[in-house]
Amino acid sequence: MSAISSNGKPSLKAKDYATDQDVRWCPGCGDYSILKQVQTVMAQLGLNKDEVAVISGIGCSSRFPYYMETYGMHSIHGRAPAVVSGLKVANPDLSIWMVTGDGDGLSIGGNHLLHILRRNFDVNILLFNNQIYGLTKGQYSPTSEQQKRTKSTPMGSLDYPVNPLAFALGANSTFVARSMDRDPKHLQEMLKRSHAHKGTAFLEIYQNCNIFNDGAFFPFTDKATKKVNGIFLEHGQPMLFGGENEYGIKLDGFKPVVVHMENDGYSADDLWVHDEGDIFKAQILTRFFDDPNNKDGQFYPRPFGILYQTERPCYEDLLVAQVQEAKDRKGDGDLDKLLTGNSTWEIA
Amino acid sequence: MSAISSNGKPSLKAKDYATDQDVRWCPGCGDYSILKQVQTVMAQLGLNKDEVAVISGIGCSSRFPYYMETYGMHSIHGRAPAVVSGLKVANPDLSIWMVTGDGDGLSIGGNHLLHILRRNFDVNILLFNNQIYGLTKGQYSPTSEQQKRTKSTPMGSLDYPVNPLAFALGANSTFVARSMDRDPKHLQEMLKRSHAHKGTAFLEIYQNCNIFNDGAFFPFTDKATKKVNGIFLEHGQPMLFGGENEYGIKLDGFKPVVVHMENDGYSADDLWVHDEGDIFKAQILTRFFDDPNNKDGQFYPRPFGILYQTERPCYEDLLVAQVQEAKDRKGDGDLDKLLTGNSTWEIA
Amino acid sequence: MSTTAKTVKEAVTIKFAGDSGDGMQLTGTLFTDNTALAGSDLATFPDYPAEIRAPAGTLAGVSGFQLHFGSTKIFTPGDHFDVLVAMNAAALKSNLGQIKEGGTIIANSDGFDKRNLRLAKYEDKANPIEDGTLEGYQVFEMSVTKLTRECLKESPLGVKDRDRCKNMFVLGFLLWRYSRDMESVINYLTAKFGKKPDVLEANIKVLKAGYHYGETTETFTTTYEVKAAALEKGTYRSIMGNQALCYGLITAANKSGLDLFYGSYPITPASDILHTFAAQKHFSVKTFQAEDEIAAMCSTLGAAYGGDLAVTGTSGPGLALKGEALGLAMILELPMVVINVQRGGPSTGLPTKTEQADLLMAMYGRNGESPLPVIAPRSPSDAFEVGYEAARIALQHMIPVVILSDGYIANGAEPWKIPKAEDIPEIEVSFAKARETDDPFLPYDRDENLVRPWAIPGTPTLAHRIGGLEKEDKTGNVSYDPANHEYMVKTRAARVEKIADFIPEQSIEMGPESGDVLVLGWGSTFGVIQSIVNELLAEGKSVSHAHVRYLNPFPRNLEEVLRKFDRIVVPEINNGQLSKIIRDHFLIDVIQYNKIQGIPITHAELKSFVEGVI
Amino acid sequence: MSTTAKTVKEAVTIKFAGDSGDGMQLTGTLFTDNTALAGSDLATFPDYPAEIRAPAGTLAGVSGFQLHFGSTKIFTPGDHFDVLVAMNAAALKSNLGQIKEGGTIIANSDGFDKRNLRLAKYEDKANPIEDGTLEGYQVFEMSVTKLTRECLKESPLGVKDRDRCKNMFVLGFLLWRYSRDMESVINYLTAKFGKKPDVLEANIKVLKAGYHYGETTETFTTTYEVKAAALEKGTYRSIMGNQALCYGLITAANKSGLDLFYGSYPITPASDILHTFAAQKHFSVKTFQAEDEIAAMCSTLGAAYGGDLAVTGTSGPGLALKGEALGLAMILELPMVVINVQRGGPSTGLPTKTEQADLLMAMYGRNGESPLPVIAPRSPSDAFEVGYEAARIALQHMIPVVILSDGYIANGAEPWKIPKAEDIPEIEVSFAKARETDDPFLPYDRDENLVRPWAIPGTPTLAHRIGGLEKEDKTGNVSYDPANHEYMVKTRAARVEKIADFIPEQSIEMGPESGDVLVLGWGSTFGVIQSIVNELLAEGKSVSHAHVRYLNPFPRNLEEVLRKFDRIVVPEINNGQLSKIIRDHFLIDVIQYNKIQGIPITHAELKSFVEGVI
Ligand SMILES: Cc1ncc(C[n+]2csc(CCOP(=O)(O)OP(=O)(O)O)c2C)c(N)n1
Ligand SMILES: Cc1ncc(C[n+]2csc(CCOP(=O)(O)OP(=O)(O)O)c2C)c(N)n1
Ligand code: SF4
Ligand code: SF4
Ligand SMILES: [Mg+2]
Ligand SMILES: [Mg+2]
Repeated sequence: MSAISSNGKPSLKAKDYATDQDVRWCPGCGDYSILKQVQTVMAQLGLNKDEVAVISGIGCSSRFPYYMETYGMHSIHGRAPAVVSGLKVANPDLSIWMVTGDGDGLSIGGNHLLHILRRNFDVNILLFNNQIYGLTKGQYSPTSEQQKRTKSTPMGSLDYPVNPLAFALGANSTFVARSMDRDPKHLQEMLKRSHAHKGTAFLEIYQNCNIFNDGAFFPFTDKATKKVNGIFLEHGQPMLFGGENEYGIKLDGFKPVVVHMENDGYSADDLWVHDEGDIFKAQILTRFFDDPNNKDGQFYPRPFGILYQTERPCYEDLLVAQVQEAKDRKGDGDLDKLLTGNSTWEIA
Repeated sequence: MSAISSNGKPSLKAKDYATDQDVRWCPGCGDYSILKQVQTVMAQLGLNKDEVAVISGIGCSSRFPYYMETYGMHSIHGRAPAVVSGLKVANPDLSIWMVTGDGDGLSIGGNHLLHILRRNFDVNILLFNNQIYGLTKGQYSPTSEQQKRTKSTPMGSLDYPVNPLAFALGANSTFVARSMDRDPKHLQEMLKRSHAHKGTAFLEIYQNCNIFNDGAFFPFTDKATKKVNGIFLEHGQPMLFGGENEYGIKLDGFKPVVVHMENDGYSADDLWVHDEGDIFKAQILTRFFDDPNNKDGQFYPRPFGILYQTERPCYEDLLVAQVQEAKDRKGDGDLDKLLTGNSTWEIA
Repeated sequence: MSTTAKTVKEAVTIKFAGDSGDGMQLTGTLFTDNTALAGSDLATFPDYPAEIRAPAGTLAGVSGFQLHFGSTKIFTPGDHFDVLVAMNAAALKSNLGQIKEGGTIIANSDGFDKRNLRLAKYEDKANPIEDGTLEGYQVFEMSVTKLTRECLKESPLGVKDRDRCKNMFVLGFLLWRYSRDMESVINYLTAKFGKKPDVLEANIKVLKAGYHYGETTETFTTTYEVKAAALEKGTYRSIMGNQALCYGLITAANKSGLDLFYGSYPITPASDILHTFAAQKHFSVKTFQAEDEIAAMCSTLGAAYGGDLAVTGTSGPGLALKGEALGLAMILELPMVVINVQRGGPSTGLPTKTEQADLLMAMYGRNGESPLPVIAPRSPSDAFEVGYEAARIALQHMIPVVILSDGYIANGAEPWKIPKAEDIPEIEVSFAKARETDDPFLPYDRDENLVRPWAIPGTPTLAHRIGGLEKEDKTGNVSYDPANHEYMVKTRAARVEKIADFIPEQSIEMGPESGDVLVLGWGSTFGVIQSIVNELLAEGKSVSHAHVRYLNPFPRNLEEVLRKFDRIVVPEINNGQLSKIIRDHFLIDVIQYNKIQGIPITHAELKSFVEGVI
Repeated sequence: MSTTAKTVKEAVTIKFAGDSGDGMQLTGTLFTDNTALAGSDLATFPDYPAEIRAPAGTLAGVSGFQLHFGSTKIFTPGDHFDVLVAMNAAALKSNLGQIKEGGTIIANSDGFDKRNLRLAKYEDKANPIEDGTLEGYQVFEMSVTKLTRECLKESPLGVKDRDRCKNMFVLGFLLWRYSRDMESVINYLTAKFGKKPDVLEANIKVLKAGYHYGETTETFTTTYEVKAAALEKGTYRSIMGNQALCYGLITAANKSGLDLFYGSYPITPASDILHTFAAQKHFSVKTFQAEDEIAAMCSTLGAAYGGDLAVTGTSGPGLALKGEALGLAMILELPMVVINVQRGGPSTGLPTKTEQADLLMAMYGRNGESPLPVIAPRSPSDAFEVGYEAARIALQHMIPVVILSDGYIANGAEPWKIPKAEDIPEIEVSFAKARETDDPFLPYDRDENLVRPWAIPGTPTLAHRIGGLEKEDKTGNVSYDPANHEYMVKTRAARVEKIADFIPEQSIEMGPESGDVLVLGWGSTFGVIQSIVNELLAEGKSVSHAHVRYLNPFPRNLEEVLRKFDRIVVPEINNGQLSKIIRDHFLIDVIQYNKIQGIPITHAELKSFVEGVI
């Protein structure tokens, strides 16, 4: 990706990545912030608009490509991962950003998500999780909490929710992270890390749907409460949180325990040190709010940042190598040879 | 389920669960053994044939219902979980056994599997994993090892495989177990445990496809090697394996370590004690053969048995309760009231 | 008492248009209810913006509600408006084209400030109210926002809440203008805001303010009255298409003594069916929001196997996804109902617009020879009968039945003469019973109507297996026998044909039994065809109207009916799909009238087309 | 030198039948190659058991290979056999019905022991060879197994491996019987077993034993000869349908300078297409085994967007699943090829059997107005041209093209005159180029053929967005404008119609240009129609044959061609699908001949039907 845009002009600004189309999200929708951060980050990274493709499914979130002055496709519901797979095979040099929602990606599209994650195509997946179906006007989604009352569940939803990051780990994802619409700095950071990751980067973004599920993530975005409700993970750093890092998390065996540093008399050395490379500890992080063993409803902060990351070859690279290997072995395909085959006869 | 069959005859024998249809699997196929164990277990449990439904998708494995003298449906590829969901809602008292394959369940059917697991319908899912597409004559499957040469991958497969049990845990499954066709006793035990579990029981069964993938599980079934290559988990028991339990597994923090009890001078008390209720240790078990951190290729035995189990309300029970609640609140539906609604007018 | 003159009108069309936030849908609905109480016949049509909440004040954000009412029979929501209520500039701009010459415009002048004009894309913010754009129309400007604030200045409510009341001002004014009383509205408000006295009081206050504004302001010299229509005696209500469909199906479940299972995945414009069913659990209605349409279809056939009246619903893209599973349902010969509320296609197309372009997919969109019955409602209230009919056919013939509704019917509303539950016939359903004998149960042993038994899992002695592979006659065992396959394919086709013995013959809705021109329609074009044929007949033209509810199989006498006319006009909101089927079946050529604009066919355009054909 | 008499025959049909394990497919193929070398024309048809490996000796386990060869033109694999090779009782039983009167049966008596008779369900194990069942046939018993073991008693191979050679005995015998030499077979064996000298030697030994068994055994008094057919000069090979399709597409990719992407999910009978492509990576062929058909379709349109010659392939149930995504591909106006190898339906149906019942689904199986070009090969070798043709149309018109093959073509083989690569025309493809100007790129700005530019991501200055919502003409921006929608729907239909200007006119394959009866076919019925029309013409009947390759759009002159005949017979392996389309398009009635048995139409049955119509 060159830092110079195609038409030879110098590097671009965020607004250069915006199209002339009116943005059609509800005023106040969290999608606006995400759009802005993506455009900002692309400018910072100096991505060439012509070498970027934004691919989405269907949903409010999936309107995203229309607002990005890059190549893009607003495909069909849940199928973006499959479209991306074919596009990446045809065109491995593209920087592909896939945008999906909690319904698009985890309801109808769950299978394709599973398979793109394990195949590890080099793309960035942004899953806008607003815990609701926005575009269809407010039915519960696979990430909605149980008992949620929506248009389709007036007496409360019955389905136990999908845990997107636990699902991604179970699907052998090589990059699992979480951020939110209301924290531009952190979101930008995560977008950059996703881009830097070679492989499928799975980034869940908490996004407020102020029309059908307003305040779903209030505890993590509200000035007053966010500091104690969220913990921002940093590789190699002890797990501290709270306004002045007054809280910490230590591990008793496999059990995470929240401690008050001062009152309980702990020092940073006693704490769990975050390791992006540890898949088993990552599993614990994904279940801070969803641990079947946490019967007594122990409180844990919501983890933001990169829960897990590892390296694994990308599908498209392996395929390219295989095609090359075939050519090295057999030489470039010779049509006459192919059509003739091994056993022929003459009619004279 | 009464131990007396509908027509008042005394309990049934295994063969009473067999139909008059010729079994059409290849001679030597592992499916035969599984069929036999299922029939045997149903007889032992005294299941009433008329209250059992066996539902499958498409594949060699999915031919299963034709051979069971119970209710059954050979549905379409990958969709059995959805058929089961509707059937269970309509008919909650049925004992439903779902049969699927590694392609049926994890390739085309992965999404439905994810959703039935989280919804936790009370059904038993048997996934016959032969790491190949049998019925279509030998293409690699989502569980095939990378680099596998098959008809569709003459130069070796590129996809990093799905780890069925890790996937199930990521999907919030309430019961995750593994067994194999060649160990009738253990398989019967696991089938009984699956039946006993209230909720969706996910049982992966290693199954030999002697035509297209013969010997895939040889190390775990061969007399000479199975003892050291497999470990049979028992709740509350230390993790011992090997012919005379000469090996054990202990945990250094999150790292499982295989030790030789005698040579390394360990006693059972030093070992990891299996706890079916511990989801985080279960995660480690699912990755004994698939741990991204196990760079140095440390050997671990393959776990068989129940890796994880927990209790959670079943979807159909919650639904039944909700319907009842609605009736309690509003009384049984009154058509005239419904049709009339709240605002009417008279034309005289 | 007012000094204004009162004019009696036969029919009036009013369009309420404003910003999504202006509450025009509610205003329209309340005025409609009031109109119905006054005994008029009527038809309505809401048009929502495609976006959830397009930016306030923009053209994309305009929300509209159209009402056509009169003392004569009303067939459609009307092509053009006598009155346009425009709450802001965008509302005016996007509706101006449809106002009748000399029509009335009631404009909220507060919605025409610089900002609104810019958002409505009025060049250099010229105000159409002032710059002569509206010449030839009768324009009433009211400063609705200001007047509302004014009359609420003592209210304890905040500004936002106060402004929310402004639609009541307009409503009050219109009630006065059409010589109505405010009772029905006040009742509604009281029921809704009983617990919020401040809000209730404010709304009523503004409502009355609007009413009296009419009475007292000298500017308005005339009021109007539309007398009651000669409607059939009885108790009426207003009903929407999706709602009627649900009620028809719940009635069928109730009349057949079955639980109703509804497995669906949300999709516009079918989602409200899920919402409606979900609120009726006390009728033993079980709703299942599936992970996708394929799961919806499969859970539905699973529930059908389990003995429920199983129903699934979707729109075009969803039906495309259901194709494979629907083929399984067909070969399993299980009873279920598949609703497709058509929308603009192809692909994602125009989700919020109406179309009739899924007929061929419903007929042929499955692999192999896979015929299914297809029926279509013709209006919102007709959807009640069609829902019931579909269930009846499904249950009595052990077959999946496809209902083709569309966005226009789904969201449209019309008065409905409420039937008495006791007058609706029971639907006979008998599950196969446990047997004494020990010889094998034959799941595909058919009765004289080629219907196989419905044997529910759990029934003693009936254990059997079914599946998607070709099955042997009677036993249902897998069979590769060539002759058996042909027999089963022909039998499955014959099963569908057989249904023709159990449906009414095709009737002529209006006009002579034979003559020059027959206008042949299906689905939501019913209203507009009725209205033009009605007029043409009044003008002494030889034209008739037949409307096909049963699209597969056709009524036995359909060909006969068609052959009695010289020319057959088939108006469709597609590129000619029923036309294809008619030509194929009867080798009768038809004259197509196709409109593919995501909107209903208008009275004017269809009338002039048919006039051209006569 | 042998003393046996030699009879010359014009044409012979041989059926090789045995247990799946008996290697009949190989035996048949090797005899076929040898036959081809001898210059005969020929057609073959394998029929595999539905199960992977049904139990040995059972009826379900019988595997067959049918060969029809002659010195005249051969159109089909033949209805009935002159010779049946039956390796066991089951093989005899399941083929007995198709042997010609007085036909020859070569039976391996070792395959008729008690066990085999029981498995073949011969009542109380009566041996048909002895109980007179075979009266009227010429039966040759040979103890193939014993003879094979006998001649290998010195071989170092194990019993199992020795017995594997027994098919060579039969092959050798037949080569002698039809006056052939063994060279081609020996070459094959040498190439295959070169590294396993023991196996090689054993096979050759047994082959020769069989050959000499014929020469020396007195029982066999006659040998036969079939002279070379008058085939067009050239180099020939034998080719199967799936293989030919792949080669046609690889040729198109090569001639258009594009990489070929094949995204597919395995399904019978299409899987071999994936297998064939996967082995040709050195032609820049990239295969992607997707998780399901929807992913296969979507990855294919993704690759098309990315600039590859994108292809996907499946069978009926898979095409049903692809419907929604194919609709997206259609509205995106991207070039790709969608192969549907039809099999017996509906639902899972008869996976290993052939049928033509997906035509209507290919035409109409998508939501909304969503027309696509559809073309069909008529024989295994014709699939080469059709593959190339589909790619040409897709690339030159920026449109997804559907190919309808079937199981009969897919697995059938026939001689093919190998074309020279240099004689095959290039396919012009030009991606949109980077522009100097700054004004917006117009992705839906069409040329005179209504074709939009193919702008590949990565190309400077062409960044643009596409999607499934209705799009504005030229800009491709989302548009809800009513008139635009109608314009785009009509334009997409016109795009398909336009293709008719770029395909050959409909020709008459055989018979006069006008007359009493035209037999109109499509797809795999070509051979049988040719053969009966050929005979009927020889008998002086007025009958012709036209075969439709381009099913949508039809060739411009098709109607004209049809109107020149009094009666039109349409034979189809379905319930009458092309018939529907013909009636709809031309209001011309047709006489349907429908066979829906999962097997090809036979010469005899079609001939007598057409005779009845003349
Ligand atoms: C095949 C198909 N099924 C259903 C729909 C209707 N639909 C559109 S978006 C959507 C879900 C949107 O939820 P989510 O993915 O969370 O996106 P959000 O709108 O919340 O951003 C649904 C059900 C569709 N467009 N296509
Ligand atoms: C929609 C659809 N796609 C593809 C197929 C073809 N097909 C049948 S079974 C199968 C996979 C079988 O693999 P698995 O599920 O592992 O079962 P196994 O045969 O190995 O027991 C496939 C691809 C089908 N029947 N239907
Ligand atoms: S509905 Fe919710 S998610 Fe959709 S645009 Fe509006 S606020 Fe955003
Ligand atoms: S192909 Fe494999 S899995 Fe299928 S029946 Fe044969 S041995 Fe079993
Ligand atoms: Mg959402
Ligand atoms: Mg398998």
